[in-house]
Amino acid sequence: MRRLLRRKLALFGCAIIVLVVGGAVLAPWIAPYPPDEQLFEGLTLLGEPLPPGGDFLMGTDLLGRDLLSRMLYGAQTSLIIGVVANGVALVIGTLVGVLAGFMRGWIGAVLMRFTDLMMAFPALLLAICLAAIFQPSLWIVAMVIALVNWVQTARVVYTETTALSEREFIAAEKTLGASRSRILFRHILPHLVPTLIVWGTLGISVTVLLEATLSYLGVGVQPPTPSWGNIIFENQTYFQAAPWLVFIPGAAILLLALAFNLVGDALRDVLDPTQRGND
Amino acid sequence: MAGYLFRRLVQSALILLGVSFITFVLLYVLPADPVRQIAGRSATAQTVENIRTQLGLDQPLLVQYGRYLAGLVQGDMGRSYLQKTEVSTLIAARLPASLLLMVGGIACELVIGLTLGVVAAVWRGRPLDQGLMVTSFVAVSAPQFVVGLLLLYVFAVQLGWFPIGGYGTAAHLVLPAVTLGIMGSGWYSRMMRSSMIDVLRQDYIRTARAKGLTRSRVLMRHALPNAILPIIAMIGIDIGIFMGGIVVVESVFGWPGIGQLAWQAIQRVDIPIIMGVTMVSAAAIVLGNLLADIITPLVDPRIRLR
Amino acid sequence: QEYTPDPNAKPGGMITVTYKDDVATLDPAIGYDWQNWSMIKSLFDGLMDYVPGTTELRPGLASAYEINENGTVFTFTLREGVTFHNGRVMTAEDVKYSLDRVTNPETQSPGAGFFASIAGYDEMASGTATSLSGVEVIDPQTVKITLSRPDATFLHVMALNFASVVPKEAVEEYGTDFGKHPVGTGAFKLGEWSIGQRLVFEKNADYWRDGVPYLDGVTFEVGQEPIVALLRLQQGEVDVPGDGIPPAKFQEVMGDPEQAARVVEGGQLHTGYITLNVAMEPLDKLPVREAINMAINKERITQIINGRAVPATQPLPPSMPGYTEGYEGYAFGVEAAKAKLEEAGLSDGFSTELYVMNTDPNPRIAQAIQQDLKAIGVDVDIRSLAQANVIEAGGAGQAPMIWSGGMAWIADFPDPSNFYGPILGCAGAGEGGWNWSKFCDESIDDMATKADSMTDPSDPERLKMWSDVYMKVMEEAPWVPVFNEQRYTMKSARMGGDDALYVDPVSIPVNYDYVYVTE
Amino acid sequence: MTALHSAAAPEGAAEPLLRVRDLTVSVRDRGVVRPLVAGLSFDLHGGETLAIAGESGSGKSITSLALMGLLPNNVSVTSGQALLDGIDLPSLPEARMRAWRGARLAMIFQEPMTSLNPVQNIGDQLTEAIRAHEPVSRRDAAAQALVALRKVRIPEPERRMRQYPHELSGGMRQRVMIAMALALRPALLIADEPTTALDVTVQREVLDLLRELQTETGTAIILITHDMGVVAETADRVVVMRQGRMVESAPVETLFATPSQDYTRALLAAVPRLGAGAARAKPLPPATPAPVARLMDVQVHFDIGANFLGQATHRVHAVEGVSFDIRPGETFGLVGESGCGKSTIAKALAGLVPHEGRVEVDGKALAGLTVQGRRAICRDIQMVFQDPMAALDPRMTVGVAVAEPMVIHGIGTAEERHARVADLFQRVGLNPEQMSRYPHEFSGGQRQRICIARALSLRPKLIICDESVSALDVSVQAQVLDLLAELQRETGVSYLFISHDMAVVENVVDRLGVMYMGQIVEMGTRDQVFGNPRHSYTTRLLDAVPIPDPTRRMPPRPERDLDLPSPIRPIGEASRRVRMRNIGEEHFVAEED
Ligand SMILES: Nc1ncnc2c1ncn2[C@@H]1O[C@H](COP(=O)(O)OP(=O)(O)OP(=O)(O)O)[C@@H](O)[C@H]1O
Ligand SMILES: Nc1ncnc2c1ncn2[C@@H]1O[C@H](COP(=O)(O)OP(=O)(O)OP(=O)(O)O)[C@@H](O)[C@H]1O
Ligand SMILES: [Mg+2]
Ligand SMILES: [Mg+2]
Repeated sequence: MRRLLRRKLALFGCAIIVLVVGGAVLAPWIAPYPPDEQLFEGLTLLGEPLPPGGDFLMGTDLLGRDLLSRMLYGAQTSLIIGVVANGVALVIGTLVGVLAGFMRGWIGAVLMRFTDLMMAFPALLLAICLAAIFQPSLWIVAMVIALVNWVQTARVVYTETTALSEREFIAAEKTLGASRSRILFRHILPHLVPTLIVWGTLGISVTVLLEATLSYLGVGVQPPTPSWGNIIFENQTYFQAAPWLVFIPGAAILLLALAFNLVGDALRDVLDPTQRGND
Repeated sequence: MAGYLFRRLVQSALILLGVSFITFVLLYVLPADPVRQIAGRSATAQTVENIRTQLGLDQPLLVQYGRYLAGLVQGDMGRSYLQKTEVSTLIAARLPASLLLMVGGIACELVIGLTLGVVAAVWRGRPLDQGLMVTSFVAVSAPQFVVGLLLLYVFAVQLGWFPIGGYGTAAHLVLPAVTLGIMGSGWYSRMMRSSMIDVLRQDYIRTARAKGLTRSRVLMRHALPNAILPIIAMIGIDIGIFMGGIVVVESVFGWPGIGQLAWQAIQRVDIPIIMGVTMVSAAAIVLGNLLADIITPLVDPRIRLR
Repeated sequence: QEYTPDPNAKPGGMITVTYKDDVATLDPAIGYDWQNWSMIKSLFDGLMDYVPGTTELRPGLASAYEINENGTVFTFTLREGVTFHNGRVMTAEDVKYSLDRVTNPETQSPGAGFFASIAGYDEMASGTATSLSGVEVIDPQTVKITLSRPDATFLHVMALNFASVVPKEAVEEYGTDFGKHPVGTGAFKLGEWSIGQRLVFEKNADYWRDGVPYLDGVTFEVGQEPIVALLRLQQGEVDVPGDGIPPAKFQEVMGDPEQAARVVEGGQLHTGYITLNVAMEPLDKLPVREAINMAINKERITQIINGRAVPATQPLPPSMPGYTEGYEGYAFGVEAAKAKLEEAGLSDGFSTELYVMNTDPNPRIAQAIQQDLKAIGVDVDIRSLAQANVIEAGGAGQAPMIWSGGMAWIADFPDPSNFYGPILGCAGAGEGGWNWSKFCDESIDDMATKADSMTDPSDPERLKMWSDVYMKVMEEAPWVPVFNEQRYTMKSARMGGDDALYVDPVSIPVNYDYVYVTE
Repeated sequence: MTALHSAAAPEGAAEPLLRVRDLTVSVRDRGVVRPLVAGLSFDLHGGETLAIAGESGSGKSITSLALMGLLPNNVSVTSGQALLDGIDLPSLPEARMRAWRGARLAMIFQEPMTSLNPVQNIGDQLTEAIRAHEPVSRRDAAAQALVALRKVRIPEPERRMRQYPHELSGGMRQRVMIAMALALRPALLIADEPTTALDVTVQREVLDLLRELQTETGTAIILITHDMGVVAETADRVVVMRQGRMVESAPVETLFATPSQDYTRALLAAVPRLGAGAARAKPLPPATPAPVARLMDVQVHFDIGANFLGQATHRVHAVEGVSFDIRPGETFGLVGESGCGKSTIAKALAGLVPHEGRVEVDGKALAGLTVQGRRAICRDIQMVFQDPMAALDPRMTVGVAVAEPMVIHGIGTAEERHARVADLFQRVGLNPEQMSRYPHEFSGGQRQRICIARALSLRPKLIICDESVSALDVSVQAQVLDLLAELQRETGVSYLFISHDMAVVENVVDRLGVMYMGQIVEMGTRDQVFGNPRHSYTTRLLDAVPIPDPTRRMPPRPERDLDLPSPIRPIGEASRRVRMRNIGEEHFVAEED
């Protein structure tokens, strides 16, 4: 019963992801307007944006652009940030955490001290500096985000790896003569999957919003390229005058993160043979 | 214990050294000239050069860094380029407010996050649990600026329960602390939930129930202290995450902390202030981690410091 | 010419003013932010001053002044019995000390350059002298200032905050912290300052102008988001939101007659413009610059900022003396613009970059500009950066185009020359200068120098010359003047005083010395 | 003895304290209701001990949890009654049940290591239990708790009150559990495998204690165990369960003397008995000059503690100068109490911990080998761990797990490996069709077979069995032991057999060493050590073994010092070495003072 429900939720999650990815990919064909065209009829004579309805299903923004079109194009950016940048951060964090936790010795110590250093380093400042030094483009921003966001994952993975490598089946594996890399990839990594799913899915909102913060600081994706995060940030002071400009992209980020979480949960169940829907 | 502390302090100092060096280098290569900002728009090339020499900004990077470090160990963080005031004075004036906000924020995220997490764990699998987990995503995904303004609008302007921004009394602290804590509470509720589910499966919980304790006592006295253990280490990490949020929250609520100082300094490349704030926040993070590591064994008698 | 005090004014009461940014310093030699500018004005006085709410000069600490024939020697007679906040009587020595201090490189004053016309300035700047040779103390009540060249704006310079008179002993006592412990002769003195929270100004009971200030004091609360400040104003906790009405709330306020009635609108000496780097391909071609001038839809841009500005035709704002009435500027026309591009051999357009400071509404304006230029085939990449980075790029001449908003030129003093030197003249065109279009035309520079060498700043002939200067500039089109921002100051119901005081061109947001409360 | 029993169990005279009738407990799993315990009935009188015996998974724990009202969420009592003093426990509302729990009926759980709250001190956990039921002040409760601790004869009870569970040994923890359960003098005490996790010597003490407390307080006890020795030593009546149903219920003597059911008979037959080993004797393999493995003065140390510079301050002398050989085709046993260093020797041999001294495998020294060399040695030595669940990667199908060693060493093609795995499955008595299942889908015994199959896949010369059968049911244990013996006959593999169960060891080993505090104190052939134990420690171990014969109960022994001497010393301080003496025919005994 609950399993069925879970499956339904996962399906729902999949549907949302497909919808978002589809929207992003098909944006040039399905968007009613070009995303950065400032339509004359998109603003009132006083310069106010239009609420959802009529010609503009999601309303218009402060420059009279169609929000729906911007959301569709913004999905491209946000997917890259939320999935790719966040994914890379997750990979780096996992790699560092696993290596430090498993290698012990000086490699582990050096990696962990480095992680501590990165943790003490104000991430935003680092992002600002990196982005100001390189010219901010979508990929640079994604890289910067990945570079500052791996630290927490590394910490958590480290703790978990240390605990895992104490487990008996790892010792058993060693007595079989398994090489370290084999133990790492075949036996430790799969066990980190649940943790990584939690961190990965929560990380989606965090990175998407971080990209927006960077845009706000002038080091993010440059206008007029839309991203869900910078749509929020651009308009956040207008949350009373034009709430749709904040709440629509906010809901989109939330849904995306939630969708990945639902799919991730299902994936965890599938990947974990011991899990029998009992949590 | 003393030995452990000593080693950790040395380690912390090394980390701070690393942070200071990296920050210094990053600011050095940053494409913005602080002298321009100081000299103003009507300055001549001569004036600009004068100021550059006066501030020693014409020296090689390592010399500048060495000089900064020498000052730093004597507690001298330099003078702000634009305000001409001692950075240490500026930070000292604002740090208490930020620390207070941070403590408030941590308290809020713990109270909100842990409560939600425990409730979700106890009712796990039920609609309430699923609802709470969606809530945790909302909390993580909500932009702080909007949350802050929303809270301010509802609770201060409309209901008048709290003052509209400002600093001073406990009432002033509530809304900013909640705003700051909401994002973290999303994380904590999820972590607490899984930790709690784990603990509730443990044998000693069964023992506690077999003793005939009430459900609430089993939860509060036996499950909670154990479930919290893995969370403590996270609080140290939190301080780092908060440093970002503080800028936004402080400006929404007019909170006189270092976030706004840092923000203005970054906008105008006031390098001594940026350095100072970075060092102070790095120290706070390092200390937070240290504290977490020291607190853990106090809560968990099994862990001995090594 | 003197100001007639408001007959309804009542003394007493405190007001609260809010600002987002912290007050960096109250040292008159250093402070150059727009929020400390008016604060310093109320704490300090210079030899010259303005009639409240206007751009008319009037004597300040000087009771009278004389100018010699060729306008190079100014003799100021000081007022009797003016005391500093510390009780000491101000003398001519203090005037000299203050001018020496502001021009001394050690002080690192951003305003030092304004004094370049005083004899001996160059020696000061290069560090070979410790005192301006052009400033002489004749007797305790008289100062003689000799200029190395005639300077029509000199009296305005003497009204700048940088020329404020400071007491030597206080400066020496506090050293570089003087900015946190200001001591002047102004209408208010600093009471309390808790960094990052609030400053309290107290009425200077011994103020040398009779009857003012009316207020017992002013509380400045800093670190407050403009939106929140407005909410507090609506709750009656704040009297004047220093940062004005936030764009997000503008329609709401103006749509409510009760609130709109408390909004004072006025012009200010501001122009928002796009610099076109004449040293960079293909902006070095005049037709290209003209095309860009024609392509910008200024009406639309003013609409985007809720109509809080008027479209500009030339560098000078309309309320500035020397403004060329009747000049239409480059008319908006896509076809005409395209034709110009074709003339330059760029009928396929080109791509370029537009630098902009990253605070609202500037990136939005940049996007509007981007769209306008796209219509004539010019592809613009927006580089939205922190203020310091934009200034750096502009100074280094790396930026093809810069939207000036946020860092823009609000005149230091109401004189047409103020819009030329550093931002359009050859002096600012060098490496690191503020002339971001790197525009340098010697012949125009000569005209400007000639105009400034006239003694009387308001001489119609001089104003005509300046008008010609800017017309010449417009012919060369190094800028696209986009709009002149209007000022909208909102006040609480209890605030009294002439509307002009709330849009005082030199004292933003209000002239603290002359406003009063009605309850 | 018998007198006491009949007095305690008057046939139908008084009302029984607990009357269980047709108790059925079912689990609701994905909408299907499946009984876990069906139609269970028994009576229990005050002061009596009822043992519930049966293989793992037969529903023993579920029964006890049902009585306590502590069933998991998806499990519930679906029919039948359990009347305590005439009141039906399963139908009591939770609030009243809670008031009874701990006061009227108490429970001791199997795992002393995890059954106490690790972050609360002993005193608090005890007083809390008291105060939950009696309106006494904190101080009075503490006084009562102290009395309870004294009663279970914990040394230094005042100090223990302030200590945390991890600071106590397993035996002490179990005593605390008992103290907690008995503090409020419950009418009924349920002890679910109270000694399974303990050493024989400690088990003996705990059992003695329970028996003593029972005579003192008159509490009725339900003792759940799968150890027939324990049953024989403590119970008045026995209920044998299998697959959720009661197989037989009888007074203990009757059951052991004349079991009426086949299952009971099989169960009793599978119980390893001391002295039975001699019957299975096989010729000792000769002492060849080429042993499979040879340990010479092996030492293993763990450094702990830290000073200012992070240097260790203390050293655990886990293994201190151990020497022995393992000959081809022989089973060498290592016995000793928990913590004496048995596993550490196994680990040193398997290369999991660094050692000092010399370990040779097939004539090659372990230390200083290259990576390739190490891996080659891995093919010769395999290990079978105590807990098969923990030793198998839960995310890997068992087929893959068994093939894993061959993959690691690059043996055969995928098909060949598959064929070999299938073959191995058959060898260890598993169906090759089960290869694609995951470990959790097997029973404990089956899992251990999988581990053995994995160990065999490389055709090693030596298999280390570290407590490999301790966690298994007796019947399963017997099967696994038979399997091991069979494999040895077929392939000539040698075993290093580590166990704390003297009876098992006696049944399987050819030679053995008795370990104490990291050193071997007695070593010889099975007949030498068991038939003629010369070291006092060996005798103590042998005496502690419960005898599965209710007619041969041992009287409670006098107290002995509970605190084992510690193998932890400050760095630099040498530990005292024992000197071994050959008392003939390779029978070595440590000198005692
Ligand atoms: N929560 C549960 N859900 C479903 N089945 C369960 C649950 N708890 C126990 N079982 C099943 O009930 C049966 C009886 O379990 P129980 O724990 O009573 O066995 P046991 O006799 O105590 O075994 P052991 O000697 O291993 O402790 C087992 O088959 C077990 O798998
Ligand atoms: N990694 C380690 N660090 C510190 N001490 C250890 C470590 N491993 C084992 N010890 C200690 O070494 C001693 C011997 O441990 P070992 O595991 O060999 O005992 P054992 O005889 O196998 O006991 P058991 O019957 O409980 O398995 C114990 O005191 C143990 O606490
Ligand atoms: Mg059980
Ligand atoms: Mg062991």
